[in-house]
Amino acid sequence: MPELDLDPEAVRTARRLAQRVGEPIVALAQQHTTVSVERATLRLAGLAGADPDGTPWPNRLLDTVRADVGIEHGVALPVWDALVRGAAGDLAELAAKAAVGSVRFRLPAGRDLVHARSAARKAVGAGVRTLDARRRERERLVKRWGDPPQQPWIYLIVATGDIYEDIPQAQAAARAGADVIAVIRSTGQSLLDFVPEGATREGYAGTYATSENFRLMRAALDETSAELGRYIRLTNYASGLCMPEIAALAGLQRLDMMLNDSMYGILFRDINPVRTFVDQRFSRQVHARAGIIINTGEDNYLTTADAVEAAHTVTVSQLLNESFAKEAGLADWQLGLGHAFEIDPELPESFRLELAHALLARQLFPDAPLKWMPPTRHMSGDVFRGYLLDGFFNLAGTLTGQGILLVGMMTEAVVTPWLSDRDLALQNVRYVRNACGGLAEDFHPPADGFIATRARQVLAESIDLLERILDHTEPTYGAGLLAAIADGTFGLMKRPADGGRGLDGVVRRADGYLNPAIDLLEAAS
Amino acid sequence: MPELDLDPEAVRTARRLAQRVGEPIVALAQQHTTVSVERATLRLAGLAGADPDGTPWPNRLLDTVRADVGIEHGVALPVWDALVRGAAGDLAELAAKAAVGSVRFRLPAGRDLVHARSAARKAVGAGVRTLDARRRERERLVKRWGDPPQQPWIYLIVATGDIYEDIPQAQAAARAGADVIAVIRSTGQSLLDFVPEGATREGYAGTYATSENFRLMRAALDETSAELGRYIRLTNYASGLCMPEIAALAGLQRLDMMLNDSMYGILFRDINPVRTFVDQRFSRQVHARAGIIINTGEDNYLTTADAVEAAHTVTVSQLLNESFAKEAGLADWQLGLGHAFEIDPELPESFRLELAHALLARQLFPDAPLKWMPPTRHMSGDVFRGYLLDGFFNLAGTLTGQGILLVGMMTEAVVTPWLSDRDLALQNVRYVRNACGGLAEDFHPPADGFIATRARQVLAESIDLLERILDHTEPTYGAGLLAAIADGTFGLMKRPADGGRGLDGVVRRADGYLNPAIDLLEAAS
Amino acid sequence: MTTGAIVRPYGDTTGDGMVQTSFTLPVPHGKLAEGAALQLATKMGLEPAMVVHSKPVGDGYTFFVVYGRANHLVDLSAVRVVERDYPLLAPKEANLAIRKGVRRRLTVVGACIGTDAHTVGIDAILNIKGFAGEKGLEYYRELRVVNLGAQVSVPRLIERCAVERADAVLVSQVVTQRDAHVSNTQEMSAAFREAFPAERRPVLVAGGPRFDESMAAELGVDRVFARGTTPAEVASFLVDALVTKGRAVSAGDQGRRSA
Amino acid sequence: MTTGAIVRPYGDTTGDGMVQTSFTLPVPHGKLAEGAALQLATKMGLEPAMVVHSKPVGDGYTFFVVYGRANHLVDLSAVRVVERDYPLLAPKEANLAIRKGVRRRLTVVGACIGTDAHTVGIDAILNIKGFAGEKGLEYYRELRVVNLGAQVSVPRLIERCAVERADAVLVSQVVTQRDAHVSNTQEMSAAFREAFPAERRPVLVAGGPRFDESMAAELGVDRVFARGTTPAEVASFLVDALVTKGRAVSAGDQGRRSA
Ligand code: B12
Ligand code: B12
Ligand SMILES: Cc1ncc(COP(=O)(O)O)c(C=O)c1O
Ligand SMILES: Cc1ncc(COP(=O)(O)O)c(C=O)c1O
Repeated sequence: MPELDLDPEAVRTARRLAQRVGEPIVALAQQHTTVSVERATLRLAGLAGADPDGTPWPNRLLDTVRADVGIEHGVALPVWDALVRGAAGDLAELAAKAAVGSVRFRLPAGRDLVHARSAARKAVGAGVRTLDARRRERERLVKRWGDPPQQPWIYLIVATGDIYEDIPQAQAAARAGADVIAVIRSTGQSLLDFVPEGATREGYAGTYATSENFRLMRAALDETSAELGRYIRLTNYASGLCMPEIAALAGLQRLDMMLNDSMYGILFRDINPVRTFVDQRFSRQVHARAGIIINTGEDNYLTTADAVEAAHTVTVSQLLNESFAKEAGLADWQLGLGHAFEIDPELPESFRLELAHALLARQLFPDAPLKWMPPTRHMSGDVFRGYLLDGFFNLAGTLTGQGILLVGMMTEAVVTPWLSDRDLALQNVRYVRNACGGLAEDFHPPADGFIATRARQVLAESIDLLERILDHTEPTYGAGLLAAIADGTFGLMKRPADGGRGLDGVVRRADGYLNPAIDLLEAAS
Repeated sequence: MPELDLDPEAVRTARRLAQRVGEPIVALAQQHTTVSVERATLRLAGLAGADPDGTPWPNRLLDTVRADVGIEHGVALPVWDALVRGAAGDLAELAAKAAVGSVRFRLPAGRDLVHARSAARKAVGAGVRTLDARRRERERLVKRWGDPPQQPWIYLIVATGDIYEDIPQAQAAARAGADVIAVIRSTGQSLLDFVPEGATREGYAGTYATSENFRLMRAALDETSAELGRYIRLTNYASGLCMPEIAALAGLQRLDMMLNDSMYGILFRDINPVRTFVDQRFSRQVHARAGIIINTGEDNYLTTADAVEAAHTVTVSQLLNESFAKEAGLADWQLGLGHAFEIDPELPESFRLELAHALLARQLFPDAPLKWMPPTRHMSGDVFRGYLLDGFFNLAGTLTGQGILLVGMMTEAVVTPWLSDRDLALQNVRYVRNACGGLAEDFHPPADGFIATRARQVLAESIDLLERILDHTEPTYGAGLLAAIADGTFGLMKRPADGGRGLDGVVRRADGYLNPAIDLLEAAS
Repeated sequence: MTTGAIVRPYGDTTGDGMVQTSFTLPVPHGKLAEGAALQLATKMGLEPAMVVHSKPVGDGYTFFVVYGRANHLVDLSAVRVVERDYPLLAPKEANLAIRKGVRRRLTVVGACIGTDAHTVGIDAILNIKGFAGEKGLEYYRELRVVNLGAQVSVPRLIERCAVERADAVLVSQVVTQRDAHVSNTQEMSAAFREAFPAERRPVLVAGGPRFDESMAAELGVDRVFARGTTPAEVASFLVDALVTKGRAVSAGDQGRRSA
Repeated sequence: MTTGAIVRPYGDTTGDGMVQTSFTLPVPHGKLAEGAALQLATKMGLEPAMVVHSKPVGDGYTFFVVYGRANHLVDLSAVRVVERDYPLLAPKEANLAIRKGVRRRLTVVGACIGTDAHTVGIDAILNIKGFAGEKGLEYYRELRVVNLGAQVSVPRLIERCAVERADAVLVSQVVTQRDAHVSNTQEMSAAFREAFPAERRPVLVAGGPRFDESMAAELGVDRVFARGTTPAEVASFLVDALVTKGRAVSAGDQGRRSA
């Protein structure tokens, strides 16, 4: 890889600042829980399914517990206390009974607390062991079928809204060269405070993330992996109001990558910032344990802000995502930090600016896979021009050693991808990879040249921004980052810490709060 | 520009060998004349128009002269002798009378010869002075309207077959960014032993090259140049059986570039090799005088031979074209030496091989503009893929400093270019030029790397081939090159020196051969 | 109808009728598939048609590129265009018209409804920053803009419109899969008709890149804006509908209205 | 007709009918032009159609990209395909069949006729080097190949065929502007019919990338080969026509024939 002449001291400073910015947020996450964290704990303990109206049992159970005793001590103690007491034979029965009002919950104390705690630990521990088993299974299958033979890995989206149309399309994409399949979610799912159940066929512009859809797709891709002799990875979204639960389901169904950003929900879904940070930490602990690679969402900033002016906000977000991820136990190889080819193609030297930004990310995070996103906002109905832009995006990915290449579609500005769009897109990737595979050998941006200068500038602006974030004070939570978010620092969106969706699902932990999942996940890391 | 580590001694050797290969061919050209050279002389002296059947007067006149006295002494002496004798008031009248058999020609001697010679010189000299005037006019207009602001110049083809459709399309192309317009010729014109007359509307896959079509298009482009404040150059083909005449017409009508290759007619139109070399020398002398840039046709080899295997034949042909061109008086800035992006895109590292070949040409001919031709044979009906390939072709052109970029069309394998194809193609060029204009700064193929190694290999193979050509003996003409051509050395076509079309129009010059045009053109250089 | 009103597609010669098309058929690659592609092209009116590219994609599907001569004539005199039927005003002119016409600020409520979260388009119309070099509606002194953002449900939108006494409602719809934009907009307009008596219903405007501007009636809204709309167009329309055509109640009569 | 015989274009869902198209109309960029594009799309059977891109090109022209749902059904049972109706032979088998069937070498004359100079296609069929990994007809011991090259006029072709006693004539046509390939081939076949009595006329084969294989009758030739033809297909056809179907005179009868 070409080397940018970055000052190692500046790099260290940037990382140190990001950690300082993150610290109060981590503390905040440690002081709170959310309905979704608690439901995820129930799911790890094996609670699944939904009532006849489609409301998942974890929601029914949690709501009853909350009504009875609150969740500031965690859902585990009241739930396993009830089970220990013999209120029901298992979690599912307990949920059903709770739903009809035939169980009342209490906060156990003394020996009851000890019993409840140990029962909870056992039950949740089984779920964590399933995460471990799934991870080992993946490792075994990757060994058997093999990793993609090349870098970057080829990441393709399916988005029909119908899992049964998604499956053959995903298999076709894999046969045509995709290494990673992402099933895009239906619009609106991120604002649901529950995870739908079962196989689904009616999403809008995407398919619902459900445990059953995960299972069906993973099974289909296992089949195709065997056929191709290459392990095809499956991606979904641990994002939105149910981030922790979806993370848990992903781990249980052996998904391989999850979109999981520390601020996306805040900025793009107007989800409450505290809710997001709490959920995020839990979900990342799960991902860490499950051996899942996370993909962060910096690319999204560039769909609303200008990709040159806001380049440093991408870098800052990557540094923050890294710092939060490390704290939650994720290893470098699990950090698919996001960035994107979103500079206005009319801008002079736009391609070289892209190279500068991509190399900066590559050099700042040498051991992270990096997720390289294609042009979207400057794509138009001119599909020919779009196909060309995607080719230069592919070239930038090859030249700068990106780890995961999200394949761009010529119909980006028109429709969710067609079967043929995906095939054409893969053909584009193949051409570039094959024709220019070794071009990095000839790519040497001079230390005082346009590219290196631009990279240094973005790094300097990032340090500057991190310092400004630290300077922010915020009345309620006292954290610089929350105040900065409230200010519109990222993606131009203003999101105050006490606004947004899902705030009513955030609860400050009481003394004696127990969450066996968190305990187990933290013990490991 | 990136520097390849070429051995300067190897470069000198290659050039010296090319000159040695060329020497006997130049001698051959000096020993012969052709019907077309003689007709071109008449045209320079002002003879134009056609008889009622469409046969041009230069042909009618020449044929009568040839029937009466042969042309081994040149057409000038018998013709101006007749005029001096008062057989007709001017050339046109003479041609008309000759056609009806009312003039008989003779070879003048003594004082008659002196008078005829001086009359011929005067008449042809007027034509040469028109060439000079046209050249000065061009220089003036370029000064007034300006050269393209960037390199490479953008070269676009129009090919409707109808000059009146060509004109608006050419103007539209210029407005959309073309710097050079080439009017492609109708199939079959190269085998006509006469130049058609007048404005024409019924070519196949191209429009006839006629003096009037030249004039109409040049006038239209002058209009557009004024409108755009940029001098738009006009290109046609001095190629085929009438190469010398078309060169003369181009000079008289202020065309700016001409396709003019030393071997294209031999290899691709089965025109007799001697005819071609004789015609070629004369046409290049005209181009030199008229300030016309020639474009050679090495790209064509790669449409029949493999672009990797035959890469060195391109280099050899460039060296030969250069050597013939210099001998004919052309300056470096007039040498648009051809090469092309024709490597199979499925070949690993195909793009880097293209870069190697393009850089080799760039470095061997640092002061020549170089004409960079787009992919054609590997284009298919997949117009999306075609658009992408053209983008990488454009990138290679930008990275390696090509002088004239012939814009590729996504419909290459489908139809002659549509209006929209040209517009899309220019958009492609603009994107690449704008987004990657300065990328050469970052492009540094290492001296021991893939690109430099490949370039050195092609140069070595070229030297080898030139040596093998010199080793060839050829019974009739004794020239190595003719024998090599007969052998299928270039483009895999075998063309013996005594075969091919137009041989009957070749005549060995007699002692006392006179051609005032050649005398004047050679005196200058 | 003038003769110039009839045109045909143009490849490289007037009247040649040439068009390009591409599509996938659920037929395995081969001669049958090519024949099927030709049949489709013929049904589309391409004659002659050339299958210039065919490639297997997925399992049992084939992708085609087809070129051909469309035998249809395009009758320009029969083209129905939603032309701007109101004057285009600069911000100053719009402000003046409102001040003179209704003597109060007009309230505009904007939102992305349904589950759509694409706010860039509506923000381009509303935010000061604007679009294509034009300032957005927030820049107009006589317009009060309430931007509710993304994923706003219809009931919530109606509630806020009532509270804010909206004169106009601007909704954006970008996602079109399964015609979501059409059904969401229809649902919205029906709910407004139900919630407000006709004379008090705010002017309803829908916008988004894949709308057809002639769909207003079908969608139940007063106006539709599509790809490339600029803020001034929208402001001018609002002035025309609310001031010139008198849909908005002027300041003097406001008491009656709010009664 | 089975129900499976009806298919529709496939975007991302079975039956969605989606297709892409692009074309230029000689109408200046603007709403009228977009309306005209929609009208054309509708006439092509795209409903609904979306003009997703429009751009002025040249003076008074607009280029469009349109996506839409084609309302046509493709009936696979009605597709007419020119299937290979003769066995595909390896060179050895072809040689054997000729040796056995006519006891002499067959003479094949090839040319690009008219002003067409694209020889790569016919060379791919004739030259030893061949195409797509298959050797060309020159490699077949029992075929005598006379390749006349490019730009051969019809009279010259006929003359050479007579001299060489051609059993088959292979002509290539690549340039198609103004349907040159069609008229040149028709001219050629008509001339052969005039020059040779029916029983002595060589088998006529036309080939080139833009031919439609079902056009043989219209062109007056015995067979048409298009895009991607391989030498073995041609050799096999020749064996079928000349040997199996007995068009060629066998060695014993040659005297009579040349009489
Ligand atoms: C930016 C973007 C996003 C951003 C949005 C950020 C934000 N805050 O808005 C992010 C990354 C969050 C995003 C997410 C998704 N997106 Co998105 N996104 C885009 C993208 C790249 C650009 C859209 C845009 O900003 N255009 C610029 C604006 C200025 O143009 P505009 O919207 O057309 O607006 C103009 C006019 O239409 C009009 N207008 C628009 N609205 C209104 C309203 C009124 C009242 C008026 C008067 C005028 C008006 O005026 C504007 C100015 O001229 C497009 C692809 C593309 N290049 O078009 C995809 C696209 C729109 N997204 C798409 C999808 C599917 C999604 C997701 C659903 C994917 C998923 N399953 O995860 C998600 C979820 C979002 C959700 N719940 O809705 C699809 C929609 C497909 C379809 N036709 O149904 C597209 C086309 C991409 C694709 N090909 O798949 N996306
Ligand atoms: C190579 C080439 C040339 C070379 C030709 C070299 C040569 N010795 O053949 C050169 C550079 C000389 C050339 C020149 C021109 N060319 Co040219 N050329 C091409 C190109 C790039 C490739 C053609 C090719 O070789 N294909 C490969 C062969 C193997 O495929 P094929 O011909 O289809 O043959 C296969 C089948 O069709 C079939 N087949 C073909 N013939 C026959 C015959 C028989 C009997 C059988 C059984 C089968 C058969 O079998 C073959 C193997 O499968 C095409 C563009 C493209 N990518 O297709 C343009 C193209 C064909 N050329 C074109 C034009 C216009 C010209 C010129 C007329 C331009 C000009 N005005 O100067 C000139 C003049 C040539 C002339 N007088 O005919 C146009 C034709 C447009 C049209 N449809 O009318 C094309 C499509 C480019 C374009 N878009 O403008 N060209
Ligand atoms: C990090 C991240 N999360 C989530 C999403 C998906 O959006 P939603 O949460 O609306 O499904 C995206 C979209 O690309 C994303 O980048
Ligand atoms: C050098 C040269 N001459 C001539 C031509 C044109 O061919 P023709 O002579 O048949 O018009 C070409 C074609 O590209 C060429 O490259």
